[in-house]
Amino acid sequence: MTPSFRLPTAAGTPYLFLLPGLVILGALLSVPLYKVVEYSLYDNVIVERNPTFVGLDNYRDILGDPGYWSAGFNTIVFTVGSVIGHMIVGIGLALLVNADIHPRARTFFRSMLVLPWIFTAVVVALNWQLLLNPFGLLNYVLDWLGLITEPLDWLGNPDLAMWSLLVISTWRGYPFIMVSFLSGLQTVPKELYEAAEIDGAGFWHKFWHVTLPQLKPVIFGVALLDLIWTFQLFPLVWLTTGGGPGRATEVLSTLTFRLAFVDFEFARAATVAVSILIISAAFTVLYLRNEARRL
Amino acid sequence: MSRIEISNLVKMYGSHKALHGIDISIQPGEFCVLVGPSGCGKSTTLRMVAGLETISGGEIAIGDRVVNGLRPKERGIAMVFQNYALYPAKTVRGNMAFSLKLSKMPKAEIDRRVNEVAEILELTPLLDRKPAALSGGQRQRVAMGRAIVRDPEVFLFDEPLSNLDAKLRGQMRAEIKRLHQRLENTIIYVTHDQVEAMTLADRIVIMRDGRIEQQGTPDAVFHDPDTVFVAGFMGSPPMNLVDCMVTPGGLRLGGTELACTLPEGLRAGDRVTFGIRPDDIRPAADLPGGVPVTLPVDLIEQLGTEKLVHFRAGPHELIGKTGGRVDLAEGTEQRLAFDMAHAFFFDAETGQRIR
Amino acid sequence: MSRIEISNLVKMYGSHKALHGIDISIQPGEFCVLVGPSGCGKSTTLRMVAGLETISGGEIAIGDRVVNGLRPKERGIAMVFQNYALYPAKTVRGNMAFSLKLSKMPKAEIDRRVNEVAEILELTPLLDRKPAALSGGQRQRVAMGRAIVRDPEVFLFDEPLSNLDAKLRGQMRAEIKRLHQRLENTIIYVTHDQVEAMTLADRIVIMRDGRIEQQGTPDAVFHDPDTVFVAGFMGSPPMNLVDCMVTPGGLRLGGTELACTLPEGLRAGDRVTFGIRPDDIRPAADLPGGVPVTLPVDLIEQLGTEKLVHFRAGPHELIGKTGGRVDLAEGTEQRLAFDMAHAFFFDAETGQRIR
Amino acid sequence: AEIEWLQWFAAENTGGFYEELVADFEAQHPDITVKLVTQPFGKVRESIVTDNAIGVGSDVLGLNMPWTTEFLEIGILEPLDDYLARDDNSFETDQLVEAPLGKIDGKTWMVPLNAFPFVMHVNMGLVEQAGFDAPPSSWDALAEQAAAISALGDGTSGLGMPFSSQPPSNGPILTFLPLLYANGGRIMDGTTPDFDNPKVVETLEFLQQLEQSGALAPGAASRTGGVDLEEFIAGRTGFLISPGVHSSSITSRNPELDYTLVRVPSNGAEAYRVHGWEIGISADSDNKEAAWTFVDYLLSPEVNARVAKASNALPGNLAALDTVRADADATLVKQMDILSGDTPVEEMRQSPKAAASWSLMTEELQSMLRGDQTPAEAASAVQARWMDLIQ
Amino acid sequence: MVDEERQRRWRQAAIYAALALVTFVMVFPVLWMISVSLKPTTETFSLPPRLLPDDLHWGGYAKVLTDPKFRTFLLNSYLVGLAVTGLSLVIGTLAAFGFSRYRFFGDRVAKLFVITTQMVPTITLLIPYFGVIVFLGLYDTLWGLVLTYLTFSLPYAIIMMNGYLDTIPKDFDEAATIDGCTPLGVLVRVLLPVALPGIISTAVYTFLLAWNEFLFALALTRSMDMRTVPVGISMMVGEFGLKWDEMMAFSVIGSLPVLILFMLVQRFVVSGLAAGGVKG
Ligand SMILES: Nc1ncnc2c1ncn2[C@@H]1O[C@H](COP(=O)(O)OP(=O)(O)OP(=O)(O)O)[C@@H](O)[C@H]1O
Ligand SMILES: Nc1ncnc2c1ncn2[C@@H]1O[C@H](COP(=O)(O)OP(=O)(O)OP(=O)(O)O)[C@@H](O)[C@H]1O
Ligand SMILES: [Mg+2]
Ligand SMILES: [Mg+2]
Repeated sequence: MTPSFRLPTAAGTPYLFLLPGLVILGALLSVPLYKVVEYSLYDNVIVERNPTFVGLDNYRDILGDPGYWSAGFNTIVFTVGSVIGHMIVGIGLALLVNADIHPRARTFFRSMLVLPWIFTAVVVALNWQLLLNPFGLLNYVLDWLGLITEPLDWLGNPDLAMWSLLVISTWRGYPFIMVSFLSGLQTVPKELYEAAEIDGAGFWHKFWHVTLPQLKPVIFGVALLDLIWTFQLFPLVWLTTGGGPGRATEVLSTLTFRLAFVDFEFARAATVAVSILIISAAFTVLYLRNEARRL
Repeated sequence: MSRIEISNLVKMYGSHKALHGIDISIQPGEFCVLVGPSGCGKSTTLRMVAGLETISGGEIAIGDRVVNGLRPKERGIAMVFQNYALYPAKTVRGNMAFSLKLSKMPKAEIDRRVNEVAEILELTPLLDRKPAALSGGQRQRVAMGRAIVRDPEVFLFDEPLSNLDAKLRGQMRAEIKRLHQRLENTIIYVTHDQVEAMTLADRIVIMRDGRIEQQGTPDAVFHDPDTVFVAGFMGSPPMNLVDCMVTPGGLRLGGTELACTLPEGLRAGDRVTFGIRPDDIRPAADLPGGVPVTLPVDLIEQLGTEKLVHFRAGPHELIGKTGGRVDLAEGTEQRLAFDMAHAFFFDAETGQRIR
Repeated sequence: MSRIEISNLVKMYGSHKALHGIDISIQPGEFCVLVGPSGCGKSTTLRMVAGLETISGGEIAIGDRVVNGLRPKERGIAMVFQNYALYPAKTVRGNMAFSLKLSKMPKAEIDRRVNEVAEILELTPLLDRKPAALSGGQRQRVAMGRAIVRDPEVFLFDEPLSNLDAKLRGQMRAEIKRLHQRLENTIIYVTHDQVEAMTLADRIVIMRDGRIEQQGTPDAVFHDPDTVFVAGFMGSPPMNLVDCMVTPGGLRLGGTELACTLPEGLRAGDRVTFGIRPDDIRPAADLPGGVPVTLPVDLIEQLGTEKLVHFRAGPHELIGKTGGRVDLAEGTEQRLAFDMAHAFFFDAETGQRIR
Repeated sequence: AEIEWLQWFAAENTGGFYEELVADFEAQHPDITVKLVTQPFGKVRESIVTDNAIGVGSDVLGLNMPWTTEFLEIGILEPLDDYLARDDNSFETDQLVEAPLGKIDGKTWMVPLNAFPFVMHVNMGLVEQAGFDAPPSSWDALAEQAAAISALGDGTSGLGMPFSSQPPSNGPILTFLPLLYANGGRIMDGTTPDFDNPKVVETLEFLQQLEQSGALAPGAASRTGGVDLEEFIAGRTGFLISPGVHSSSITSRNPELDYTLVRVPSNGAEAYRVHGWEIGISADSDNKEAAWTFVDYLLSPEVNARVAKASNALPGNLAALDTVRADADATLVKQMDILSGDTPVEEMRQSPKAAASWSLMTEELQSMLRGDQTPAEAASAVQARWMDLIQ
Repeated sequence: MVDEERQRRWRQAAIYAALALVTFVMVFPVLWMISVSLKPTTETFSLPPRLLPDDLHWGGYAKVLTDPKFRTFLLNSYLVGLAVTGLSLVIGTLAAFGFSRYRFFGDRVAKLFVITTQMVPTITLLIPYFGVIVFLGLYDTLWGLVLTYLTFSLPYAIIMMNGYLDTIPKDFDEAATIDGCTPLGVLVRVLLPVALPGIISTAVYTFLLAWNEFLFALALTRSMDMRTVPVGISMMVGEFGLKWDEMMAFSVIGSLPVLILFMLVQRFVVSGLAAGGVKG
């Protein structure tokens, strides 16, 4: 294993490999990306045919708005909570489902466990509303078990709504991690587990000292993407709680949407979007740093 | 220091039978070496002792416990893998310290042990590198170190020296031997290098196609092989083995008549496999008591202090030895002597020794 | 059949200089073996010839072309990797046929070649297995086969035999030698086994710490080493090398006085490194012309036809040889003879040979 | 010419009715083809805005009154006064339901396709079970009966308040405004918000009283309009305030229900909230003539009657009323009867930032029902935030 | 022998039990969807909740299976999903290979750009992006959707495939290079078979992304012929109520082929694909 090996670089080769991808992304996304930044510097875009340039005014407004900060805080809670939830459940299930059992059973369990992933957000949101509403199944079961006396309004109680949302988001998002991690698991050399087993490592040690280090590139990639996506996850939150009750589950993406399509404040929406971009960029730089260290 | 008892061990890979019922009984503190050609099942046996392969049949006992169902870590063993299996994300130190850390040894003691073993294995300057930045031999040494550092009851080695250079291999060989003398752990050692096997073993087990061909002390195995396979396998260069016809006065070898006394029961006209080690084929001058023959020289391999000389005897090739400084030319005829006191005869069909 | 010219080759890994300017000139059809201890830069050199590592400095020419900038496939080479690098998703047959397929060889011809090489390497029954279902040695042989099947101008071998068992290793060694005699391809062969080096090489290049220590024919390197390093490296068991004091009549070795004639220029009181091969330390009876010494036996290693005997000489250990059937006991004193005609002397500081 | 008609009606009515309608139109006007662009209701408002921003807006737009002011600001709508003034129209302008025609900025922007008055649906079974023999017509009766029904237990409740924040988050205009209008109150003064007036506070207090007496279904803050309806259909709420058009879903989906509908209980005033499906023309349309031809077609009494019947609604062109009534089902007839003398009200169309305003009403009402603020505080909070919004 | 066997059995049983339990919990909401799809809408909210109604109600399924519109939605979703999957795998893997196997000028910037494209909330991109698609003449075509989803899935494919390729030792590249492979050959002939598990999980992700996307599917199409499953489903959320049975039935029916597809491909995610290639 000589990590220094690089395919001999006939100067242009790597660029040729990147070309199709970068062209598509560049052609389709650079204009919109630029536009969003531009919108954030104008007043009343889209609503006005000829908006006026206002510089950083929108940013000042947004930063002075407590609604923005509370949405920011909720976003962090939601993102971090979801990603942790995805990781724990996803990795845990990947390990479980990677166990040495009958191949048919394995196929069955694996397939069943990706189910949360294959339904569109509208359905997921509505179904969970059914399950969580005061007359819904969850309350019924909890009541039957004697755990509650009054039905709980899982999505309507400001103290519970974020937790409920995290449960839904975890349920919805773990299969992605599970599948990615499961694939990664297949690339870990068996000998390493054997060596660790001889060294006296139990399940956790093997996981911690062999699996995780070996899958670091995969985990980092997945975690970064998951973080970025969850950070701007929109449909699930919007359709499930709409940011409420009150603004208890309002996150930056729903705030953006609210500004854009409820309030028709597209310039401010773009401003919030740019702020999301900046925060995500910070994650990314962290990721690239880490990757650089690995190389 | 535990006894190891392997009885009727069977391994199936799907429908392919890799081991056909192996019996080995290893005394406490004994150094047992498994040798055999590639694919004969050495690693498989070792891995079953380690608990890395399921046991398809038979029983393995370490100490007084049948370990069939036990996990590797419950068996009190350490193992060096044929292909290293170093943890790529840990430094050399981390690799070596890992098992000690898992056993909750105090940090100072871990450091002491790791440093000591690193010193023995000449790994000290590499302690903070990761395996990817090591050469092949360096990695192999780290793998060795990782096992040695644990100081277990039973050591399992799977060709630990195969990637070391000759000098280091010699050193490490002696080192392992001393280690064994000092610690007296029971050792099972897999190698395909019969020099290692001879020098290290208290007991050599020679395997072939998933069966044990012969086991015994190095001396017994080398000087008193039971089968033509063992005879051919032990010794480098290998014993010359030639199918011959028995004549009234000895053997016919290619076109040459070889006068000698044969074991009883062999009659003129019988076909036997005649075996003689290269060391016992020498220039006639070096071996006054030998049976003289003259053969043409086919190829010469210079080993330094010795030369291997390939002779042509009819359709057969025979290898003899001369001193490294003896002058010989390929293509010339050479007067040789065979030391028939050390010749072997095997049934041409079954390969069993005829004494 | 191409000349290979390596001039002033330098390799940097980051700031670590792995090669310090190597010059090797290999004639067309020459069999060049790189030997040296683990980590000395053998693989690195080979990989630079193959085009797998960038060249930090200097030049490599194959045939008449400087290949510094060329892709591996444009260099007309085949290579056997130290760590196999078999394609895990392909069968053995697929692995071997791959390069031929890439070169658009007709299917029938591919099959013929693969089958032929598989036969030589005893891989025929394994042709349809995947690498994961092979033993270590079997994998190594597949890696060999993959290169041989291509029949290129230049062969690069990185320790191709290190995982084969002794018998197969001997066979393969002879096979490679014959192959070379038949095809006359230029070969660069990396090994740490000096027996392989001695038997195979037309030219041996001995490396150490990224530098060439000595190069020449096997005979020259073995019998006429330039440095103490080469002397110690070539030969197995290695030459005994002991730091001594020159006395008026010879040398003081441990407590013993060794009467002998020394090269001119050495004066009483000088410190030299005295070298003598184990073959030249024999029981006094075997070596009538030698310088007699009596030393205690420390350890005996049974090699079969020979025994290595470790003697203690004050703080030093000396290794000698006896026949395999000679009786000796550890702990006893033994009368020995040193064959001083084959002794070597080196500057104790620089390690340079004193003639 | 080809014109596009962006609407959600065809998604509500999956029987292919609108496709037929268009085909009939095309048969009468061979020079015009109409492309139905059907979006889910929840997305139409956004679609109109985004399409317009990119310049791919449809020619004829299905509209909802509350969007009017918002769309005017963006300049999406074409004023219809000139078209309405033509004398070759197939309808009389003064026969149209009045609410959507009211001028904003001095112009008329949309015409009604049909109208849905708000009523109160009643589960007579529960009412009787709770010991009453007639549905409530006053607030007091409503409060009493609702509380009694909730007290029946078994998951039944008197009245649902769908104050969930889930989009469209418009619970207040579905339930609170009808009650407010029945109390004689308003939330706008012209085009200016006027939420903190005493009538509003009084209505909020009524809600609070309902909540405190347990008359309301639990979980108002997570109750969507959809759930509210479903719970009623399932027979677990006594009363449902919603458009009368729901009666057809109710009777068809749960024929077992002992069902009737009544005027929203009044606290003195005889006014009801009206809602409808409106039609407008896009200001950017290249085929305004053809578009109007199509609108004209839709408003003609015969066609309009067909449309109304298909949705079980009142026609936008009142000239079609009799035709509709002729073979309307009982519930529709009942709607016509009970509302005939009352005043229809629709305020949201004058409201700037209507969608944003009702979602902040939702938030403040949630907070009030949780007990975090008094009705008066809620009213002034809404007023303050609303004013803030339209700055 | 007996002991070992017994212990193994116990361990297996424990794993199965754990799997069954966890799977039940995780799949329960889906079971509930199926349950809702099989109930008349009046029972959707009935108390006490029941997993299966007395009489199975197939009305939702009947409706969905007979209406040709739904077939169009399904077909569109699969077409778009498969096209996006194919294209992102090809284009994404190429780029990932470039990132994984080469150091070159601008590699970090390129990677940053790739990731950046994922960081702006899609809702705000909607309007300007819409403009681009209209400009390209792809409005109201399936190709417009394919390209759009490609811009979402490509960065993912690139980053994930880069991660998977990074776990494959470079030794294979070396051997293949010597055997005469071009860099592209190395990728296609040697690395891809080893990276198969990664490819499959990337494919699954990409497909599901396209399969589930709603906002753009709605904005970038307007004919019924171009609509996808999520749009179709959201049409069932009407102004005056919701067709629970049809909606859930359609979700379930639409998802079945996806499930089967997943079952088929996941078999390739088998252990030890990369085993045995190199030592150490
Ligand atoms: N990728 C790398 N990064 C840093 N150092 C390296 C790298 N590869 C090799 N080295 C160092 O370069 C030196 C030469 O390594 P090389 O692999 O050529 O040794 P070698 O002679 O082949 O040894 P062996 O016989 O053990 O295979 C060693 O010190 C090694 O640690
Ligand atoms: N996972 C496996 N599946 C199928 N066959 C296997 C597997 N592992 C090993 N074998 C086969 O079992 C036999 C014994 O293999 P083993 O690894 O024990 O050989 P070995 O004696 O260690 O050889 P070497 O010296 O080459 O390492 C071989 O024929 C090998 O091909
Ligand atoms: Mg082995
Ligand atoms: Mg090497």
